Amino acid sequence: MIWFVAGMLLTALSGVPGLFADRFGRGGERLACLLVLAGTASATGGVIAALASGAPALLTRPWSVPGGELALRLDPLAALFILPLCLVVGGGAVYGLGYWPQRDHPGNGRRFRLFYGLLGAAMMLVLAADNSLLFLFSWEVMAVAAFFLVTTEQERAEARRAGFIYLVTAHAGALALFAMFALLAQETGSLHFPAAASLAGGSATLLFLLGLFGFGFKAGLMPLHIWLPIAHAAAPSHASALLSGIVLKTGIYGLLRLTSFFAVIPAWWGWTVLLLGVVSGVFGVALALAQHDLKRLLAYHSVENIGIITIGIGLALLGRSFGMSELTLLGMSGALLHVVNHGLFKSLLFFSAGSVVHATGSREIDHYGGLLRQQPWTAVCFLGGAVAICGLPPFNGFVSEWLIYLAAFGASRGEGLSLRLAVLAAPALALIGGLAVACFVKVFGVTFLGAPRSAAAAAVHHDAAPSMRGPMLTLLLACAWIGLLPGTLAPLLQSAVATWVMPAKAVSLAAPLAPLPLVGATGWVLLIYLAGLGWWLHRRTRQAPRDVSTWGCGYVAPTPRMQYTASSFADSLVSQFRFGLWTERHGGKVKGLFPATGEFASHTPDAVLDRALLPGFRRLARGCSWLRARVQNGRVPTYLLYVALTLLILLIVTAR
Amino acid sequence: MTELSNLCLLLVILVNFFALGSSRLGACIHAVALQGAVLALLPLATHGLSVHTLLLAAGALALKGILIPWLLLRAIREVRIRREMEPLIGFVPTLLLGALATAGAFIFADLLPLIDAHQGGLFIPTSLATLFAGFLLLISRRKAITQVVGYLILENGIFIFGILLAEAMPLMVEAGVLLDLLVAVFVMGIVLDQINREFSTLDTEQLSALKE
Amino acid sequence: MMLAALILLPLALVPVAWLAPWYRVRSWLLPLAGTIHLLLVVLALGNVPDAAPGEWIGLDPLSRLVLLVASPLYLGCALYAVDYLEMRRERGNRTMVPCLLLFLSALSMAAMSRHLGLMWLALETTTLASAPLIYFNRNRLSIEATWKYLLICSVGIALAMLGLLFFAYAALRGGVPVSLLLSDLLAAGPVLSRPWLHAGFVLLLVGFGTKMGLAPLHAWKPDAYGEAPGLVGALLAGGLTSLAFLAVLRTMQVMAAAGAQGVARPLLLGLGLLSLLLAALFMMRQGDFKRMLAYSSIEHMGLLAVGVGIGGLATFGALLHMINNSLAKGCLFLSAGNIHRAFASKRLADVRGALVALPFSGALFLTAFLAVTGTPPFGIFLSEFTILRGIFGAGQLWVGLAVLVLLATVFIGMGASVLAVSQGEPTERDLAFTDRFLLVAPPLLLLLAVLFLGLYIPESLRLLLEQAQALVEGGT
Amino acid sequence: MEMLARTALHLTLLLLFAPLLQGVIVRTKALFAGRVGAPLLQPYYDLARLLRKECVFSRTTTWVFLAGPAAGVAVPILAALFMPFGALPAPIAFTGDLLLFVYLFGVARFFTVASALDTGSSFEGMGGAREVTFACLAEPIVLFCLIVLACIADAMSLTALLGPHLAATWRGPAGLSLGLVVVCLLVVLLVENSRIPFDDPNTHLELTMIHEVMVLDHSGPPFAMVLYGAALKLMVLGAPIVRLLLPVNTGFWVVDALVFLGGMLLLAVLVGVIESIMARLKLVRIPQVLIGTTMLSGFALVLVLR
Repeated sequence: MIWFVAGMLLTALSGVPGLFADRFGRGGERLACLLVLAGTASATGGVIAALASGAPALLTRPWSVPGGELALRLDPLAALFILPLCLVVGGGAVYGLGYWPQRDHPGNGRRFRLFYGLLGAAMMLVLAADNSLLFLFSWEVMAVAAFFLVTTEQERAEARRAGFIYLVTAHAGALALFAMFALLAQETGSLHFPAAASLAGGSATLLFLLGLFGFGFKAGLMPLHIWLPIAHAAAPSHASALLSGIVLKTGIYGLLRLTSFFAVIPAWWGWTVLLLGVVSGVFGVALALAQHDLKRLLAYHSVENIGIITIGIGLALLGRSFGMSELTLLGMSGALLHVVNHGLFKSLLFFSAGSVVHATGSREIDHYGGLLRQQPWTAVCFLGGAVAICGLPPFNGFVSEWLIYLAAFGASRGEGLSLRLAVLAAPALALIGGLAVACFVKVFGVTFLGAPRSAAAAAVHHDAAPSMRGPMLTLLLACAWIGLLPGTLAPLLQSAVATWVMPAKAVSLAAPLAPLPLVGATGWVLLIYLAGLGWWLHRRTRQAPRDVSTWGCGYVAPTPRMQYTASSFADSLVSQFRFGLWTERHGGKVKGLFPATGEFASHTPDAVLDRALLPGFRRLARGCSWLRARVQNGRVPTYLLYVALTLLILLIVTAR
Repeated sequence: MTELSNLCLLLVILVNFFALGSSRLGACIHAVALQGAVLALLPLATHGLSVHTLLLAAGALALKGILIPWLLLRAIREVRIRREMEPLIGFVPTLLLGALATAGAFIFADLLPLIDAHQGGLFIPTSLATLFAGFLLLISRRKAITQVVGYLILENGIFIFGILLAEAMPLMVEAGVLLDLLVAVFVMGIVLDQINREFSTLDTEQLSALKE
Repeated sequence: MMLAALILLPLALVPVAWLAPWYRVRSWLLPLAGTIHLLLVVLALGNVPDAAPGEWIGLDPLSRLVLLVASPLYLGCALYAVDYLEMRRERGNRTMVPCLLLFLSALSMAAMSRHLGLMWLALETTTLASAPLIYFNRNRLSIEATWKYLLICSVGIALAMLGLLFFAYAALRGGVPVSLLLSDLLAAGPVLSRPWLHAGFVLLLVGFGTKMGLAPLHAWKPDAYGEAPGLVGALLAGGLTSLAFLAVLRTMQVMAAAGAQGVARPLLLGLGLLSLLLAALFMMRQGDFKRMLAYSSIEHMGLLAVGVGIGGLATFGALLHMINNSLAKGCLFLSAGNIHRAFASKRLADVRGALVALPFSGALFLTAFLAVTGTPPFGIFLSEFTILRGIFGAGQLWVGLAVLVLLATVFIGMGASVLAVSQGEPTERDLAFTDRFLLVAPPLLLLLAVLFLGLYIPESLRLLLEQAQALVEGGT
Repeated sequence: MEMLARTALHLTLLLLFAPLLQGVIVRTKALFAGRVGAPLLQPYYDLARLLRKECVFSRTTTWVFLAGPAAGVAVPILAALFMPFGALPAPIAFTGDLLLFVYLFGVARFFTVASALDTGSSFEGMGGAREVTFACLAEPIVLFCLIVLACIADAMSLTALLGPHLAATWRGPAGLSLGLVVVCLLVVLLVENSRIPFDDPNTHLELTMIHEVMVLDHSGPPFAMVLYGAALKLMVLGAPIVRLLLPVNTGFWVVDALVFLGGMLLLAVLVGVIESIMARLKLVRIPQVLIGTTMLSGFALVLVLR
């Protein structure tokens, strides 16, 4: 535990020495990176030690503020969130050396690193806090630090807008949590977290709804995901990796903690979470498919994956309400494993996307093309991440989705239609998976394959710097490890689920996870097949001529701009989701016998934010200023009239 | 002595109505001066002669009856405004509202239990009525100076109530109250002067640039 | 003795300031007075025992709290004033300094007086003393603001006087010797005549509420805060409002002694919620960041009223909130003043990129905004959360949820303006103005104080707060 | 040991007989068209010829271009290990292998489309777009069918799903939904293997192609692998349909194998018949047909859950 706390402090303070370093020197950033690495390493050590000891590690010190108490707790549930956190934070710090060097960003580099360390430490504290006040405290610090990361390039209006919307949503969510924890304190009589499955009845419903709102905002569940795409797009790539890989998960973590408190779980909770998950999953991936901004697209995929995770949680909750411990185990371990996996492969994807953006200076997918020749490492890493996020074997994404599928199938064994209908989550997952494959084939193909579509892409001449390559490869290996040796994680998953449900229920958890090694083995076989066939093909076609141009079906002078673009590739699918996306199309009409040069552009704004919320707020603000102009009309007599009326009304009220 | 004091109080109420109804600033200020003088009588009429009451009466007369009205008259002489043009609420409606307010004051006063010594006295209703009259003046007039007059009348209403407690209250507090009133009006006078310099009018309509 | 010094010393400096011929000396009188005042306060907090019944001037936990807030705030503003006045030599400081000194003396008296009449006197004096301060800039707008402030506050304070008289009459009707001494009123509590007591409370609430700036009695606030110089705004929003809140608490004490809290609390709660609502709505798309600060002040006054209106833990939170709010507001107004100077405008349309233009003031402004909206690690987070716990603990579920929704709305409105001011590429500005030490250090210190209160609340302070809460709740 | 033998049997059946089905289909169509048609073994000749040929690569292509054909062959071979061939149980069977089965084909699709995009040709991009579109719509159908079977068998491994209990189920109340499942699976089979009415394997206008257009630039051995992979896929995906229609267990593995092969040939004939008597659907209509089929499979599920 001491190691963990030490690591937390190291990470928190990592950016401070840099503040006094030279504006253009490399000393500050190197030191900061070193501190972060040391901090994350020591925190990891602390967590592993706590896991090895078997019992959750506790730390309690008095804190002289009303209701305050420095209570930390490291149990397997928290550990599952902290371990990827440490990996990604450390990796991001190294990545930053190459991606965001101080000499290129003298203006904001130091501030960035300051809040980067702060964010990492705050998240560790969130995940380890065992007291409501401490949790809220670190929760808000995390939100603010993330805000400063999003607005790193505050001279760009886009970043400012993203930062504002993020800050507002984060604060709104936090206020809901204020209420939730205040009610919780009223239930339990103290601000210390109650033990698992110890709460019964009371204002459980309200607690759950408030928690769902507050944590859902952070996690980016579908109607509440509004801050996510713009923030991820605006932040520097390793910050986006942290945001999407880890910060979102704190919301999931909160939801899990909260639900673990209750002894009885009403069935409708599970159903609500399940439905929210399906909506986020399907519409998240559909919106992603419609994007042509690389980082925005990845952000929408975070919504999709959060949806998948929530589907697992929903199934697990249903399992608890109907007392099917197998369902609980499969759903929850699938969700938890997907939390870890998404943390890994989404960070991997953002890192490699960052290397592409760094090289081309653009986030428009349609400006890329043929980058695989210039950036082989980036391409391989992105491919690995893509295969993983599509949930395809042999990478880790498949394992977690497989567990969730099993849970969905298991629901069909339950008695009563109200539970068996949950099996419909499986087709939804299949649809999500299919769409994800489509989306990432599109991204990978349009970005790395074919011919360069723009001068910028053609001019790319360098692959990711070694300091960027290292973290990417590390994450790729981690993804492969979970995908090929999933059995190694089974014990951790079981104990985490055991801490979530009442430990008494944690019997016979081993059986459902038994086939995991076979899944891994299949992955190995697939790899061997592919390698063998590929090698044979390669040898067989080594001396084949490679200087012919692509068969243009008889057209002699095809140009790179004739290639399928991201938008055109996705169009046939997007048009199937017309009802939910409202894609805007401009131009594209061809008139007359000899049409002049026309142009066509399509853009898909966020359905919730840009279509509903912002216009609504504008109207509200207009109404407010109208009212204000009436009330504050600048005339003293009117103001005195208010005084007189108040006096009269209060007198009448009291005289009654 | 109640008759005498009640007489004075009735006079005060009449002055209220006059102030509400009159459009001529000068007359208004004279009326307030008269009211102040009448108020100066009240302590003596209520509590009989004593050092305390004498001092109080003297102070009231000096300030409410002479000094402040004189200040105001000087002010309007400088500004050369004579009458309150088109008030926010017309004179007749103001009078009606004043009548309503007075009636309300009497009704409200009945809700408040008095000690036997004060039974049958008009103090409470009069003070409340004067208070409301001051408020009405403040709310319904445009000219800054009229509002000062309104503020004075409001203060008079409070003073009337204060007289009830004259012997109970230590002199120092009352002195402070009167002093504060003086300073307040004095500061207001300065501000009025400044306003006049800036805008060359005392019409508060001009004073509504600060709005949303 | 020491207490008398707190009042008399600044008073004695007034003529000196008036007569002293040297500009800088006059300016430096303020920090001098502030420092001595702070020292005396610290000594007094330690040594002077609570006031005995019958004393006109004395300390009790409430007044200790208010002094503890007001004195450091005043010192900060005084230090700030030195460089500020140096910058505004053309305006002169012959009125500013004496008025500020008078303000300090009246402030101490209002905080320490145990006689409601005396307290009333002191409050009125603060009003009068601050009127010239608002008029510092000597232009049409400032004169208008001064006029509104003066008239509305005077009317309010007059009503408060009537309320006091009603209290006295309540005692008379109760058959006890009339006196406005707090100790006597508290002793006579049970026999006070109810109708008079209630009416008096309403009058006092309206009167002091006007000074506190509770909606809908707030109308003077945006104008005054908007037109006054930054440091005056800080003193008004940090010091004067705390005094008015103290006055309200005194009346609550009397009501509690009379066992009439049931009447008083709903009124406070109503006014508080109304203030929150109004502030939340009016901060939307507020094009002038100093007026926005005024609305923020209204919002926090509303929170205080809600806290006292709920009672119990919420009162404790409200008292803590009073401290945090004053300090944070001080920082906010001072840094806002710097930005206003630098860009020579307080319209959002003209002010952008303060973070780049004035690295320190801009950062302070942004941070103080986060602090004032209840973001940890700053103290307001603790006090707001405590108030909320109090509300939910009292079973007022819907009040709590309403407060939260309103706080979120406030955050949106305020955040939009503050971020617009501080971020982005700076617009054209007066390059001569830069962050000077004395213009940045005071707000920074105030902010650090808020930060400290957010991380650690000393045992002694906690005790003080609990005693004060007990007083308000009707303990002895 | 016994598992190894079963694996060997499976792979021999698969690798040897898969191309034959193509031949049967072509011959059936020829007969319907009143022609003699190519010999049944023509696909084998084609493969042999292509394997001997040299090949050329467009200059835009990279190693990804070869990954497509490799995955196209590797995946069906691997997936076959989970799929029982008629009464012959699958060599590998464990809870949840059916999902592995489905997702393996996802891998194949990913790389096929990627290799199509690798050429940078607009036509192949178009083909890839269509391929993924229809696959997305087909996957829920597969899942619905699998759920239905899983509910009936109360198990989650393909071998158990297609176990000997099917014969009884046909007569039981769940027979109707079983029938629906067969129909849906047939539709999926046609879509996945890009047959008429969804796609025309031997059309000659690129704009109308789906699968064929994706492999325009493949030649020589890679193209041979593409064709062979398609054949393997047809057999692997056809196996469950055959099993559902002929749920007989004789207990002698030779007989079972023959029954299965016979079933596969009949299925090939059936496909040929469909291709001969039906016209190709308009592209825009295909999604509607697939969504309709999804409804159908959902209906089957409801019938079972009821």
